[in-house]
Amino acid sequence: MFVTVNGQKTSLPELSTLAGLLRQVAPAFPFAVARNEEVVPRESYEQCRLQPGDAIEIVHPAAGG
Amino acid sequence: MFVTVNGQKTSLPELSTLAGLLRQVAPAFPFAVARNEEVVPRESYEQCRLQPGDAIEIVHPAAGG
Amino acid sequence: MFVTVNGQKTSLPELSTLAGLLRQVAPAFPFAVARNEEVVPRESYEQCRLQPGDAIEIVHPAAGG
Amino acid sequence: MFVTVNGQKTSLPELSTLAGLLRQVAPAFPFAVARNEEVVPRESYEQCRLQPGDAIEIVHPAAGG
Amino acid sequence: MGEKPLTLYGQALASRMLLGTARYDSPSVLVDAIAAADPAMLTVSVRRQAGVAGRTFWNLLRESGRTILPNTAGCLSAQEAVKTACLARELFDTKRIKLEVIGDEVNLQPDPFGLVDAAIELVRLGFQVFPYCTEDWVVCRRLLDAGCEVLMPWAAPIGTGQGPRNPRALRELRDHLPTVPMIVDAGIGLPSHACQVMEWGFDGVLLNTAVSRALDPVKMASAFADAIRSGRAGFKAGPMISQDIATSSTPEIGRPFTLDSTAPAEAPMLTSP
Amino acid sequence: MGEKPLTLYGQALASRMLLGTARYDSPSVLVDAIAAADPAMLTVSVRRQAGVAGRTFWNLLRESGRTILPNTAGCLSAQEAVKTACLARELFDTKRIKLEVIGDEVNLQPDPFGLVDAAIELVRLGFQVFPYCTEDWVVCRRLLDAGCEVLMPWAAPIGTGQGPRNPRALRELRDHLPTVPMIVDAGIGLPSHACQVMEWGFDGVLLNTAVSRALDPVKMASAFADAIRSGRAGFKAGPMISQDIATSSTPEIGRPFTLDSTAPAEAPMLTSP
Amino acid sequence: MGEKPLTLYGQALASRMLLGTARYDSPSVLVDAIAAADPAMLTVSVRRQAGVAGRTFWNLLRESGRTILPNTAGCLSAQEAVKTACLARELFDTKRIKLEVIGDEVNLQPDPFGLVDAAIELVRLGFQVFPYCTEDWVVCRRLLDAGCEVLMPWAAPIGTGQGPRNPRALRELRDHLPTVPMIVDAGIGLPSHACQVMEWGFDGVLLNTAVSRALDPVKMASAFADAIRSGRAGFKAGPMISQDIATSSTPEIGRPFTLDSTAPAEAPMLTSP
Amino acid sequence: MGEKPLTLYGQALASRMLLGTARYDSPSVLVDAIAAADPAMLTVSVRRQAGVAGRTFWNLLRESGRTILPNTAGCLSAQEAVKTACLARELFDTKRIKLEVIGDEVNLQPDPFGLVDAAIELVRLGFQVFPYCTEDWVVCRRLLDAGCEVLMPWAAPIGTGQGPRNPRALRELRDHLPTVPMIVDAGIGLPSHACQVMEWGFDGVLLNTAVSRALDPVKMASAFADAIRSGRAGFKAGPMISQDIATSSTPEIGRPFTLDSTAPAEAPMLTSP
Repeated sequence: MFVTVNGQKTSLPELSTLAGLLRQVAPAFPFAVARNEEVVPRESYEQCRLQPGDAIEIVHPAAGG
Repeated sequence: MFVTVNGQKTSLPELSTLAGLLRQVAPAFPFAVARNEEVVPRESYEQCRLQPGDAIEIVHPAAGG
Repeated sequence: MFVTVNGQKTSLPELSTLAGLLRQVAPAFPFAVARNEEVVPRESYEQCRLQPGDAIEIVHPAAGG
Repeated sequence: MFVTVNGQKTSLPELSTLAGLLRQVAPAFPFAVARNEEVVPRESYEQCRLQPGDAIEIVHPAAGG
Repeated sequence: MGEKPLTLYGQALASRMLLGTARYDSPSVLVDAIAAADPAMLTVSVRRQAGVAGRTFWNLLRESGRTILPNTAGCLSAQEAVKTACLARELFDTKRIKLEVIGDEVNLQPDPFGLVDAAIELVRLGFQVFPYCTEDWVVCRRLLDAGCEVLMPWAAPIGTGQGPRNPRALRELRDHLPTVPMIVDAGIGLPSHACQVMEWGFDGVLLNTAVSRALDPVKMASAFADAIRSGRAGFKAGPMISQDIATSSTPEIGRPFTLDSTAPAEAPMLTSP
Repeated sequence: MGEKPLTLYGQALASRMLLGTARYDSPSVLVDAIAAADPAMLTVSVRRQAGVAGRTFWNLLRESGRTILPNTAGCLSAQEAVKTACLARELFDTKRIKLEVIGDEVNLQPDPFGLVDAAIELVRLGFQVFPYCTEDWVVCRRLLDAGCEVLMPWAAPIGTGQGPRNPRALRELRDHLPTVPMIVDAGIGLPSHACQVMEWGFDGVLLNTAVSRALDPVKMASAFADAIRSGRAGFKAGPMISQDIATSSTPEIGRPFTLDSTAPAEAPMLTSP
Repeated sequence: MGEKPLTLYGQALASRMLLGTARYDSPSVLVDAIAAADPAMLTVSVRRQAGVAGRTFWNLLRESGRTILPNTAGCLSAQEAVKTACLARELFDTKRIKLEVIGDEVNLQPDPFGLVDAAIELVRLGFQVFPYCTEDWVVCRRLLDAGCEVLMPWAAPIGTGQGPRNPRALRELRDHLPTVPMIVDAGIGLPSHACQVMEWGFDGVLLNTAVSRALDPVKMASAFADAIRSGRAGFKAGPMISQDIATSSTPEIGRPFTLDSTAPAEAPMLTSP
Repeated sequence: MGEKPLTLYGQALASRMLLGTARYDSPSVLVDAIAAADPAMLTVSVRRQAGVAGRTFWNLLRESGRTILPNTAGCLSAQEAVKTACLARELFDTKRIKLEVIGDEVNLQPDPFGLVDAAIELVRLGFQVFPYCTEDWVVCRRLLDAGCEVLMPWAAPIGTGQGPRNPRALRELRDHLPTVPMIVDAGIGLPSHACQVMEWGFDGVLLNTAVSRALDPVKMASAFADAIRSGRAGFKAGPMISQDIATSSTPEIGRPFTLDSTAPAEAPMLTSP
């Protein structure tokens, strides 16, 4: 199936969990994740079932004024 | 019955119309009238039946910045 | 003989008067003249004997702030 | 005889020296002295003969901006 | 003046001054000040008691022959401003309203929130809204989106006469929305203030206290008329750009007594470089 | 204008603007600018080469019918200024001289020392001296003691158009010598600058670059004429004093829809407090 | 410093400077600038790509040991700001958020409407909101009513370094809400700007561009630290009131060579009146 | 501070503040203020009556261990200033003199003429002259030609605390003579004033009233010490140039929730553009 990660189309095996996606993308630590604009707490990565077309945001600390 | 005119309690005969009130108060020309915060067009003074407790505003042109 | 007119070396017959010089140079009207930094009034052009090396200034009205 | 000290008339025995005056006035230390607007160096207090009418200034350190 | 007049809501105005009618020492002073100022509009308010006694305020206004712009001065909410505007429309028989929603009774600044709400409602009710606003771009954008065709940003708090106290921001507002008519309203105290904002490209100035509280309001009114005309002309005439380095206006070439013999002895020379 | 005219050295002047004749794009632009500005005086200089070719500068000046004020622009010493003044008197047949002794060729500021020396000498020689000076009280005092009957302090360096950049000091000079005629000369760039110094009580303004280097010098000339008249009227009309606290111009009493029932139902009330 | 520290949302801060971490030429320059500035907080943002390569930005932040204040910079709506704040809370494990809702992409001013909406929502969600706002009293009042315990008014548009360009209004905001902690955020370019706002009684300053874009950011960071401390001390020390008239500091009495014989010949006198 | 110290007449100074000793409420306040300010020099005057009673002023000065700079405050002529300087040299055993020749007893401005005459004479007599002057380039040039190795231009009239009221001219003086040590003396009222002039490149500041007339002179003294150090560092650190257009400090790229898919999914990116 397809989801978008940070605006980029990304293919995933069916029935993937967010944890599965994260293992595949392996973003640098630390990061935070939102699914369809809702923050997914770290503890819930495993149980968070992804659906086709989900919009995943993975963000990291960045410089800011 | 009683209505308020510009915030002042004023007694009126029952079944008075706005025109009646105006004849009684005789405000200087020109003026505009609101009843319960709704403007009453000049043409409607005669048909405008007043109810007890109505809030009547009579305003005139005044200096302004 | 030589005099300078507005900083320019100019040759003149001996015993020239300022009037003579002015007839030779024919500056546009109106003008004022100084000889060796002294103003020569119009009336004195004729009697003003020039000496070699005299510094003559001829000035005209010009724009100014 | 009379001299002025800081603008004040002060009487002195004849043939006084500046040192004599200073012993009489006993200004607080430190001070500097001028006689008739001329600074008198410390070393010269003894030899400095005062004349009637001399203007003596005795100044001290004071606050300043 | 040869240039096309200021047009607000389709009405071409004869001058770029709008004059307030409050705080004059007498009706006759007001009448003379109006004549001297020759304003395009007079601002008025609606109050429970009649305007000026004797020669009523109304006759004075009508005889002035000026366009009347009622205000909602003193209103502290959008609702109050809308109700007041409706009364004003009935009273003065005009769709024009100078919309004021006061956000704070100390600095009398516009309430950005109430102002926009009121503007939306009043435009819906068919009013031509002249909003007294701040130099805040977002507030101004919303007022335009609401249907206002003019903005009336303040120079300084009402009645302080401080003149444009946030000049860079006010100029940036002017330049940011070049096609939107803008009248500076509130805080102008001196003719030079009015002249200055006109030089920045503002389309007009609304004055009251600066005229009515001058010792000689009539003379001050004509001074402001001149100042506004002057600032407008200054703006249109393409003023010189301020320089850091001095430049002599009088030409240097040909100064007498100099050794500079470059200048040809007598050839007439064009002086202005 | 109803008030007594500005009088310098016994000569009553028809206006409070003095206009420079340098840096115009053509003689005709200068002529039109003069007509639009309607100045009391035109400033000129003396140079080795003739002024404007064709219709000579001289005819232009005479036809203008204005009082001519020659300057000693560019002179770097008292001696040079005195010699130049004498030439100017002979050439223009006038005792008036705008005395300039330049102290620095970068900022073109007056040389306080040379200026005072030249003023003393020129007054001795019977000149009516118009000294271009700074806002320094001591220099100004010496110029007055030398016999100058007018002071011409700068607003900013010549040709920069920065306007009055030391406002407090310039105002203090004006207030310090209330009876001395003072013309602001140099550094004015915009009509509002001229209007502002007139509001401070200065007696006139001398302009050149601000008019000649505008895109439309003729329109700018008339803008300055309005601005100077406006500033003068503003000064005479007793302007309001700038306030820290806002004050509503529109009266609060009798606002509709308020519970403030103090206002008598219908008794006509004087609104302007 | 002997006085009680600035406390925001119950947390006492060791200094009154907040430092931005953007636009430094390298991570090491940022680290040194942080050490020199000794700020109470570092502001950061959340972005899709990792911060600084190599030594990650995260380690740098943790090693700094400073309180982290994530921002919602770049958000153009309340919704976007709220979502970004939630991500920031998850990422940085902090309830603090520097709330920015940008109203215009040219002058980057706060959007008063979106800002208040976002503040209400974020306070509801348990955030400690540090709102980047304007000097508008009405907007500030609404932010306080929404539950914000600090205001962060701008001195000038972000990154312009113009310093406080609306000084009277900014001071009036400060004095209008004396008990509300206020940090000036945006537009400070020089140490003297920071010193000045602290003298007006502001509680702190948030800087970024002024340090990161200096030629020597580390030296500039320490300059700002000194300036903020100095301005705070200046505010607390009860500065002299600016006078119109000059007053000599050195006493006049007892000047030598004067005829003023009032001074007793030798009596020691207290000089400082 | 790592940079070479300010050197005046060959003497390297430990700090860039010079402190006046007048108008303190008591000797102990003065002593504490000196400790807090840590000035390079203390200015004093010579008066007929002794300084402070009890612990004499002299002991206080000596115990401070600071370089003493006597002044000729109050002198109205070159002669008086020279005579006073000679007394001061005898009394304080120093060649240093802060030369003041007052040109007007209302605004206490320097007398350009007397100042230059006195400077010439004092240099001839071997003094190291610290001239209190104006920002007039010609006066300053003459003081340098007379042999002064430092200039002490005023920010504003003595004791007014107005701060630099002719900023452009003061900066132009600084830039015009880049190698000449310049100390701003007179008119500084707030730490931010001192910080500002140091940012312009002035070499030091002389303060008196701003410290002595503060409610807490000791705290104010340390505030000024910080401000001067901060301004100096700000000047050396190459501050950002003030911009007209806003620029976000936080990078735009990679904002979450945007459709901007340019950012590669996970490639770490350098944030600072």
